[in-house]
Amino acid sequence: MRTLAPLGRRRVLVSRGDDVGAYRVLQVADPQGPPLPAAGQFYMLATVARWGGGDDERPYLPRAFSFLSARRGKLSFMFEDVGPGTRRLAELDAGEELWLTGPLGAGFRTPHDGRRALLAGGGVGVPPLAALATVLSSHGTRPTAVLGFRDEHHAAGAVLLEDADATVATDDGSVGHHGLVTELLAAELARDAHAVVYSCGPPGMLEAVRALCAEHDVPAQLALEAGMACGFGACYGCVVPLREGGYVRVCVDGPVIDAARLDGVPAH
Amino acid sequence: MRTLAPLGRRRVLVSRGDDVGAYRVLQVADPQGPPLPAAGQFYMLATVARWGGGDDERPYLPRAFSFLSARRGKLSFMFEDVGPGTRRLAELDAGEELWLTGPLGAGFRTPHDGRRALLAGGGVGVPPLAALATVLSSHGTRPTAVLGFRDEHHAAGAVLLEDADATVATDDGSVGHHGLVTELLAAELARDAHAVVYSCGPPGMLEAVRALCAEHDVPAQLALEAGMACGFGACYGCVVPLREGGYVRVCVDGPVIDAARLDGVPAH
Amino acid sequence: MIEFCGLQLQHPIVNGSGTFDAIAARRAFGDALLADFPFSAFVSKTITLQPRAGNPPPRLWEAQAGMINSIGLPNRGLEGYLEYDLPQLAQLPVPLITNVMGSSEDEVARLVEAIDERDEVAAIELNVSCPNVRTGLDIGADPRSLAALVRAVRPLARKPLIVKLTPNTADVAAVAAAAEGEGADAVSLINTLRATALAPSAKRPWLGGGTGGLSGAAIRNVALSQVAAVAGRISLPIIGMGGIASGTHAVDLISVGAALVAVGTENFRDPCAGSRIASELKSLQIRH
Amino acid sequence: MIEFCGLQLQHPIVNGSGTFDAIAARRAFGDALLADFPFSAFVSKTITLQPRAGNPPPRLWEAQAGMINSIGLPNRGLEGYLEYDLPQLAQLPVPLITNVMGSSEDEVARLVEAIDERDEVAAIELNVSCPNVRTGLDIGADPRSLAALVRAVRPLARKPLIVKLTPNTADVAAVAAAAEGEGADAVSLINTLRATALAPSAKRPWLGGGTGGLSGAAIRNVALSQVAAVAGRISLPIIGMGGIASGTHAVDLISVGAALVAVGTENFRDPCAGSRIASELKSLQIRH
Ligand SMILES: Cc1cc2nc3c(=O)[nH]c(=O)nc-3n(C[C@H](O)[C@H](O)[C@H](O)COP(=O)(O)OP(=O)(O)OC[C@H]3O[C@@H](n4cnc5c(N)ncnc54)[C@H](O)[C@@H]3O)c2cc1C
Ligand SMILES: Cc1cc2nc3c(=O)[nH]c(=O)nc-3n(C[C@H](O)[C@H](O)[C@H](O)COP(=O)(O)OP(=O)(O)OC[C@H]3O[C@@H](n4cnc5c(N)ncnc54)[C@H](O)[C@@H]3O)c2cc1C
Ligand SMILES: Cc1cc2nc3c(=O)[nH]c(=O)nc-3n(C[C@H](O)[C@H](O)[C@H](O)COP(=O)(O)O)c2cc1C
Ligand SMILES: Cc1cc2nc3c(=O)[nH]c(=O)nc-3n(C[C@H](O)[C@H](O)[C@H](O)COP(=O)(O)O)c2cc1C
Ligand code: FES
Ligand code: FES
Repeated sequence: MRTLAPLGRRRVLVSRGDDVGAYRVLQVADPQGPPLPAAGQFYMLATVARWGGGDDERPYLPRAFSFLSARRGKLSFMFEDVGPGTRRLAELDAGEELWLTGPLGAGFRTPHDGRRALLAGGGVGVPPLAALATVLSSHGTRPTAVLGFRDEHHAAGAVLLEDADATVATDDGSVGHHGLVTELLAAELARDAHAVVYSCGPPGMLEAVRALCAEHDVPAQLALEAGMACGFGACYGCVVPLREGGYVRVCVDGPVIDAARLDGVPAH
Repeated sequence: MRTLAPLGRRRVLVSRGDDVGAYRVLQVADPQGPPLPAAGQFYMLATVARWGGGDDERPYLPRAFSFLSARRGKLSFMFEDVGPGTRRLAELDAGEELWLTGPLGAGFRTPHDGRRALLAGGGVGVPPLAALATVLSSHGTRPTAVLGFRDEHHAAGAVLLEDADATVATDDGSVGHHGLVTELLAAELARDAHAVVYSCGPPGMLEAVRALCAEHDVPAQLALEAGMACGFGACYGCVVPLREGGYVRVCVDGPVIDAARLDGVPAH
Repeated sequence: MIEFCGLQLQHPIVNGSGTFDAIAARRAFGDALLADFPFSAFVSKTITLQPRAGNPPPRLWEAQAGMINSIGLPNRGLEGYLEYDLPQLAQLPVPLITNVMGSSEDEVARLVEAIDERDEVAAIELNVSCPNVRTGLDIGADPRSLAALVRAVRPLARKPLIVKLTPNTADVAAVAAAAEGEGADAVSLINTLRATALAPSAKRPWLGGGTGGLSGAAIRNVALSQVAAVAGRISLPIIGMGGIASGTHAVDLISVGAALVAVGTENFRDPCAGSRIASELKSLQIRH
Repeated sequence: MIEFCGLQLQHPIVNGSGTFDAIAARRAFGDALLADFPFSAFVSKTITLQPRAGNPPPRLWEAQAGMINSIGLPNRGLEGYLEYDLPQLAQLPVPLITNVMGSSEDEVARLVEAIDERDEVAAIELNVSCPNVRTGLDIGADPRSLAALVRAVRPLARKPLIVKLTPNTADVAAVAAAAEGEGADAVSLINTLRATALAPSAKRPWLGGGTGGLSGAAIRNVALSQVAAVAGRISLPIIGMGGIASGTHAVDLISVGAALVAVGTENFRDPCAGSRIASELKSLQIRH
């Protein structure tokens, strides 16, 4: 699923910024963008003012973010401060400006042949799953989701998955299931394996999901991450190795990739 | 006149920021600095957060600023936004942090042999003259000053020269004398040439002051500017050519230089 | 319209090889890309005789005001290029320059001959930042080995031949003079500066390819210096590049001797950097 | 304590030649400088046989995450150095390394001989980023001319001889190997990258000296790459430098093979960068 992006980057206004647990959620007005980006697509973001001058004089390149929701000309994004780019973005508030390019890449394909959608993810992997849940719910089936977080503070991010029935696991047991999200996913698959799994999360989690699905012979679509410079296929920087040999660019051939095409999810 | 600087840069807090006409005045708390920097000395400043990432990814190096006043552990500085460094500094408000090194360089020497002090300057040349006026007033003689500015908005900066009797000239005649500060200075010298002139201002003005004083055979001390990387003699970048040949470093041998040592004030 | 090696171009801004994939960009942006193409000529990624998968990831490192890449020249190889890429690139509204690289004279000759035959291609750019298997140095690092290469392949091309110099040399002007002496029609520079990055905590190389090349703002003043040095030595037209991100930067490069200006890394920050810089340049040139 | 060419040093952080003037810094900071000297050894500015006034201003340009300088090696000349500077530098609490440069073998020989005689000096650093009058290239750009120079002057020095390589070369490792082959005791790198800046509106060179050298953060990953290349080729100790501004950067350079790390441009931003980096380095090394 791929919605075309308007050519080039555009200057957009942040319309609000909220803290949700450990995460920052930004809403931006994108009147020139397409109304319906496909769930799993992403945008490249950079601030207009002061992009640079952070840790070690970075950031320099724009950063990739999946959209969380797209409604009435407003996009929202969710992220955690993990480095100079996300730190700068996390400072933003209503009225400040961003450079935005997108929607980019190929999103999720919705289930066919009667399989139910199982969403599995966690951390900053929530946005593409939330966007997918919105699509599925609007088609009449509210999906089931299993989400993993580090702790209660992070698990607060689960509320952003509005359109799914979500069960939460935390590493420290401070809320929900004490353990891994794959344990919840395994339970769901044990209950009914006629499913297609949609997943986004940190590489270790994605790899565990991939391995579990492979074991149960359940198809899975993984929304991958990779270091990116451009987001539109220009730099060939964002590749992952395929099972069949060679590489694909996550930004144009993904970020959503069929798990069956991978031997494993690379650590970065 | 040279007050030693504590070794190294120190982290200081901005205690207030005010707009005065076209200028920004910052007050910083400098409890570890010497209480009495010499008028005409300067400090190297950089912000702790986000020094970099401005126009063309600058600023990178710290910037030199003469102090305007030094009282009870508080320093004040005055500047105009002319590029990425001053732009970043102009954004600062109370509570933000600076890296500060200084006081650096050699300041003004006060008059001897009964000459009266005549202060001539303008624009961001006000600070060292203001600091000198404070010293002279505390010694019992409130000096005379002539100040040139572009227009009324800039001429508002004249109030910062609290401890002198100042006459103002503007380029556009919007306030004070319509014309050059050297015209006011020539009038003062015509009235009484047994004087020593202290000057700081843009290179063109300094050069005009130098030439006028040379013509009237009046000694002058010029507070020069030069592009600086370090401010403490390390880089050899900030030189001006001497009449006798060779160069001196403005940061350690100046910024105050006897006009007699120069053939002219370089344009940058 | 400006003229460059017989090509008529709308403006002086082209792309740096390997920094814009017009085929992928069309997948992302659709045919709007053709209607508003950012460059006045399109330079292809480097094509080699055999297909290459490129280096293992990670391939990118963000540096101070720049980036380091270790992409490893992935491409479909000559045949794949002619069959899959060329028909699509031929649809672009601007002249096409094909960039080629080989690890021996013979390889380069075969590439140049095959590309020269194709009407879709307006000019050939020869990437000589490729290590000489014997010395380990870039072929383009040494005036004599570059001269030998250009001498060997020059007669094989009727189309304009542009030599893309390597900056990792002691005397780029001498290398440019060697290219001129053997009949090159133009030179382009600078390519990326050799650079290394280490993984943040483990102290091993971050890039899958080991070392990489630095590009972007950080190298702008090095580019200015090398372009000026080459322009002072040869009279061929020069495509200047390295850290160009604005019309002002383009004016600077042109003022030291570049005929065309190529935009590389800035495309990643702004997909329409080419058209933006062309229009900034135009208004600066009108003002003066 | 660490050992470097027979010198006992408190920590591995020294200064880059020409980036810290201990005499001027003492005028600014007083004797506190001696009590808390930032470096474990002090490297002098480059000394030439004759006094030099240096280049006309402007001498500085602020670049992207770095700066370009065109200082032009102002110094009092050998005699002035011995007479005026050396007695003051001898008061520093750390070993003194004197950096020298000459435009001919004979000049270098006279400098090395005279410096070698002085007990105040612990080691000699030879700056070979000086243009060869015949070729215009840096003497240190070519392995053979460097080998000849080191061969000629090596016997004249009983003190450790450090060769400061130029980065403006195709193959810095080959040049380092030439220095090793002729008996140098250590090499240091990288010096600044050749770069040019244009005056903001007038399109002529900004720097009074025409071109200059790029230093600071922008060159850090180039330094990492060159130091790694040299360390892979020779077994002499290496003083690594280029854009070092933190303990992490120092760890990186050490991990690719530097024995000592020199701080240059960062001294301008933080006069005590040397001690800060030394202590950051220490805590990083303890943690691992
Ligand atoms: C398609 C896609 C969608 C994404 N969606 C989201 C999202 O919705 N929400 C979200 O929070 N994140 C998302 N990300 C991840 C996000 O893009 C990164 O977290 C962001 O780029 C980090 O930038 P930073 O500057 O904050 O940190 P950086 O320091 O740039 O990145 C952190 C990681 O990059 C590596 N790194 C460190 N230094 C460097 C360097 N100098 N150069 C290169 N790599 C380095 C290290 O592995 C480090 O852990 C997405 C990524 C992709 C590709
Ligand atoms: C001793 C001393 C005392 C000073 N006191 C004061 C004071 O009290 N108040 C005050 O406002 N200012 C003062 N200055 C001047 C102040 O330091 C400069 O205005 C400041 O450095 C400008 O920095 P910027 O980043 O804002 O602008 P920049 O762009 O760095 O500087 C503006 C000027 O520098 C040149 N320039 C432009 N680009 C570059 C570049 N890339 N590299 C190098 N030069 C460039 C141009 O000539 C330009 O006009 C003083 C300077 C000195 C030396
Ligand atoms: C990701 C990337 C890939 C590149 N690939 C090629 C290539 O295939 N062939 C080539 O000749 N140059 C290649 N280059 C070099 C650029 O064409 C250009 O010379 C260099 O990046 C300097 O320009 P810039 O600073 O504007 O990016 C590449 C550069 C980058 C950043
Ligand atoms: C202002 C300045 C002056 C320098 N002078 C000399 C010099 O006299 N001799 C020398 O060998 N290197 C000189 N260098 C080079 C530095 O010693 C160092 O090699 C280079 O700056 C890279 O390190 P950095 O990025 O930490 O500055 C100078 C560098 C600068 C910035
Ligand atoms: S991020 Fe540039 S090709 Fe994918
Ligand atoms: S500013 Fe560095 S020597 Fe004066």
